[in-house]
Amino acid sequence: MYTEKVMDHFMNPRNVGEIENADGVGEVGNAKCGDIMKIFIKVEDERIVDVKFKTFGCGAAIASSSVATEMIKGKTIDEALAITNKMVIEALGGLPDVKIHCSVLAEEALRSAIEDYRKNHMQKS
Amino acid sequence: MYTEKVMDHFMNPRNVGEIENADGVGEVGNAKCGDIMKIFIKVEDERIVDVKFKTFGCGAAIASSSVATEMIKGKTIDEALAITNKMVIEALGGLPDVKIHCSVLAEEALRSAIEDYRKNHMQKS
Amino acid sequence: MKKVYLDHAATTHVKSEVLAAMLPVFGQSFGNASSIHAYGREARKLVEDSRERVAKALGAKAEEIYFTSGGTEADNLALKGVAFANQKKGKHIITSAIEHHAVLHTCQWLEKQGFEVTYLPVDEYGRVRVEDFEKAIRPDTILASIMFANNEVGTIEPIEALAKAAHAHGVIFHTDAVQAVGQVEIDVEKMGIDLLSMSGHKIYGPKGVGVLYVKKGIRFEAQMLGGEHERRHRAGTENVPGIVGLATALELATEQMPQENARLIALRDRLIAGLSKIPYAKLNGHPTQRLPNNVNMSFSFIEGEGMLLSLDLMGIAASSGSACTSGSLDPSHVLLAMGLNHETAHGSLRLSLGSDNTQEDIDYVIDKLPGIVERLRQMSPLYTE
Amino acid sequence: MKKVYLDHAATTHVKSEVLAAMLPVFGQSFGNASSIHAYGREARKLVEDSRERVAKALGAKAEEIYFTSGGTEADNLALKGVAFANQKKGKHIITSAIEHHAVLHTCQWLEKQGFEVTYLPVDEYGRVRVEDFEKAIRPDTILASIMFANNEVGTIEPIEALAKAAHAHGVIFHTDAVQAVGQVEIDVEKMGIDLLSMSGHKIYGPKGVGVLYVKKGIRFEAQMLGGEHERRHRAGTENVPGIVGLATALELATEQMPQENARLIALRDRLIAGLSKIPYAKLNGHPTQRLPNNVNMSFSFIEGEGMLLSLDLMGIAASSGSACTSGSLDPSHVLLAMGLNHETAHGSLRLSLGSDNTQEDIDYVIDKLPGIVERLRQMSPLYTE
Ligand SMILES: Cc1ncc(COP(=O)(O)O)c(C=O)c1O
Ligand SMILES: Cc1ncc(COP(=O)(O)O)c(C=O)c1O
Ligand code: FES
Ligand code: FES
Repeated sequence: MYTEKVMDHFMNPRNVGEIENADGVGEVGNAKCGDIMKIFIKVEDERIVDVKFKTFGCGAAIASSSVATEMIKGKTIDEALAITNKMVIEALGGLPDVKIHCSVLAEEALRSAIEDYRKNHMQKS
Repeated sequence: MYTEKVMDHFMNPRNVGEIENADGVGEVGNAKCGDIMKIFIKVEDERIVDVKFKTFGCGAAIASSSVATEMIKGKTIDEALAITNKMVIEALGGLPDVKIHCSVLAEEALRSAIEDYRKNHMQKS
Repeated sequence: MKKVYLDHAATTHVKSEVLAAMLPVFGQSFGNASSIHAYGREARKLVEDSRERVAKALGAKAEEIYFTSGGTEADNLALKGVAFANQKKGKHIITSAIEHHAVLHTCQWLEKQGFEVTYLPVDEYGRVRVEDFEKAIRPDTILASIMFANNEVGTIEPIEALAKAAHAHGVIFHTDAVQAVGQVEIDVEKMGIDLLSMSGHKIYGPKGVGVLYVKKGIRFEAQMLGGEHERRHRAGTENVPGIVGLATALELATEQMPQENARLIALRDRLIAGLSKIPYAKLNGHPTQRLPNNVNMSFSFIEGEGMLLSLDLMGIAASSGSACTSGSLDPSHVLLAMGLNHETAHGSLRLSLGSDNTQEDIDYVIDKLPGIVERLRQMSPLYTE
Repeated sequence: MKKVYLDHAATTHVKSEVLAAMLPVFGQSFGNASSIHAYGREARKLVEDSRERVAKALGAKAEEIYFTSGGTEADNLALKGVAFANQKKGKHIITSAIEHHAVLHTCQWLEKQGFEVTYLPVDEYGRVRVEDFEKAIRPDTILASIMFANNEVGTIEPIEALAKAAHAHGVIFHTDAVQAVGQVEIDVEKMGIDLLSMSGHKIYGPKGVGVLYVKKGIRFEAQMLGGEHERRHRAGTENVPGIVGLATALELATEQMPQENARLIALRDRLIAGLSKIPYAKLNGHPTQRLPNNVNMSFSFIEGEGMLLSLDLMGIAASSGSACTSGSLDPSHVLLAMGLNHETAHGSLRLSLGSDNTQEDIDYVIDKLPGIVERLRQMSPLYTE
């Protein structure tokens, strides 16, 4: 069902956890299956220096969060915004058709965290 | 499907053939399955001294004709008229439900032969 | 790696005795039961003997047994067959909210054909209340279909009382007994069951064969049209090896039921007790009115698929009411009907025991699951220590 | 006693290679293909590999293959499924008078649901005329169903020409290829077939499993309702061993077809020549456009069942279009449609050859049948020397 990469990220997820005083927090719910994903980012000079996630969802959702956080760590905000769910799927070596929406969840959580950062950031500056 | 008795009468039918100058001939067709049975009787002093049959029909029809002719041979006309398809079935050790009508064919052929005999007889007397 | 199969409610292996009975029917006694030659008569005899054996195990008469391709077809045939044959009397049907999709989707389809269906609620244990059932009966109610035991939570329904209530109002009573057969003593005549569905592959018999029992005198229309098979109520060349396998499996199950149930109940309760020690664990379904082989528990804050994947990596095969593991993405309609919230329904785990499970298997699961749950909770945004 | 099975059109034995492929799926790889654990994934792989193999043998794509419980279900699903899904475009269906009852009775049922059905006549050889077919097409024709080869007389229909005519008018074309598959080369794409039914037990595969091929893009409604199986078009736990068996059998048949057909045709023609020496014998069906395994002859003045019983006593298994051997008591609708009178239709004998038949078998029949026919004629009131 799942590729080896998905199973690796599910069993050994990267960046699990929360960031206290994060610069941006994104939380999205999956309307389709009712699952929840939360991404925390720490930003310095428009660069994501740390990222953590928590996910209530299926194996694909957990793996997608894990791989997505890995992909954006060390990237600039603009680079991170260029990441799509297709890239997440690719990085996982593919997902079953019925699990495509789980990768969308990861993309959305990411964007939502960046938006949150921008909102906070603008208010501060 | 068929009892041993049916198979015996089918393989070794008694009284197959025709009687030239028969006293009575009965021919009936089976409306249900389109089969045909013909019974010939020779009567002396109201007693059936000889009987033959020809049947275009299934194994049950052939066995029914065979057993029915056997049953009436030597009987008086009145005794022969008392014979029903139930008795034919009994004599055969039973018939499958869908084959009950084949025994009815035998009863009918018999009655028809006797009727024919009576008609001829009355005209003569 | 240790392998522990705990998904017997999904399907079972074919027992060696059953396979042994089937084997000669593939290559030697392979005739078409409709043929009149020796091969055909041999096949016919196998089918009719099997029919007798099935009838005996269910307390029915041979001519009340119709072979189908499985539980799904039996349910479809029962509901559509009775509904269409009796629609002049009325067009109202009663069922429950926790039926298998083979019943629910057929009922929904019947609604599109102009029938009205009442979906009865259940209590927190998944039981249909007899009062609710009685209240739902209307003058135009023709058919009620309530499952004998639920496939997810194992709750056994009050079938005798429901059948009695149905009959008091002239309503035909069908029960989907796919999960109950082989685990609960069933006597259709004593219990007043008018129609009953069962399936081969849930009782260590083959897949692709099932049975619909229909009490003599109840009218139902064939759904599969073609030849004159099954007294014109189900066309299609008889699956003779499958039929022989089902009959053998049912006979075996009936024979072994008393000892096997005692054994399963001991294992089941040990598993429930062991897993109940996990924090925020909850047993789903009825504590006592439940199938001997069914354990269904929810573990808050986490989602079922993660548990299944983790268990699978340890050689444990289980199932879940999680949306993420079903094609439809909705979490279990059964758990929701029992009042569980979305998240708890998501975190359900079904472990269904069978003939091959030992106490060692159970202890293995009791040993492994806490760590799995803990790990997933650490990843969950809903969990805060 | 010598045993000669000559009823392969009724059913075939399961070949040992096929059984060997099925065996591990009963006891070991027994998972439910919908489960996500290792057992389930193994079953899913078996099902999907089988789907690929079936698709390849038919010239189709895997996602165009739907597994059913047999040829009857495939026919029911094709006709009802397409009719209901496309009824907004029209309610007229074309079929032939010589279809299997699985098609004919489904068409009759559809007539009761408000569809209109044209039953095309056939010529004396049992062939549908393409001109008749074209003339029957109306603006509201949505579906045509013409069998690939007839099960009684073995006549092969002009499928490519019919499919082409159907498509010229936007009509969906279904063919019941239950008898043709394994004996005639079929490429659904090249031949323009939109839907095709086949069955396992006619090609040395198991009973209780069949296939409906449906060209991508053709809409059809599920008939068996329940779970999400077969891409929501056919509910019911997959019969994994059956599916594996069907795929293996189809692959074998496809591989062996060239040599096996040559062998069968030689035997068939020898049998026809031998039996033609019996007075008042007549070959039914097309002399050349016929299945390699089919011999169907009428012997005037006698009735089929008597022949079957007599042959059976000599160890020869055959079948007949006689009313007396069918549940319905009507003589073969196929022979009547071909213009045979009642009596000749009654006296038909079908001998269908298969992989296990030898020339010795054929010569045995050629030796025995004349005496049987003669004996029955002596008993027949229709026969006068
Ligand atoms: C309660 C219930 N009904 C019906 C079915 C369907 O039976 P089958 O898989 O034989 O089609 C199942 C199992 O899948 C079931 O558990
Ligand atoms: C032409 C044809 N169609 C359909 C069927 C029905 O197939 P099954 O026996 O698999 O239901 C048969 C055989 O019985 C057949 O010969
Ligand atoms: S998150 Fe629910 S299906 Fe993936
Ligand atoms: S005479 Fe035709 S069925 Fe017996």
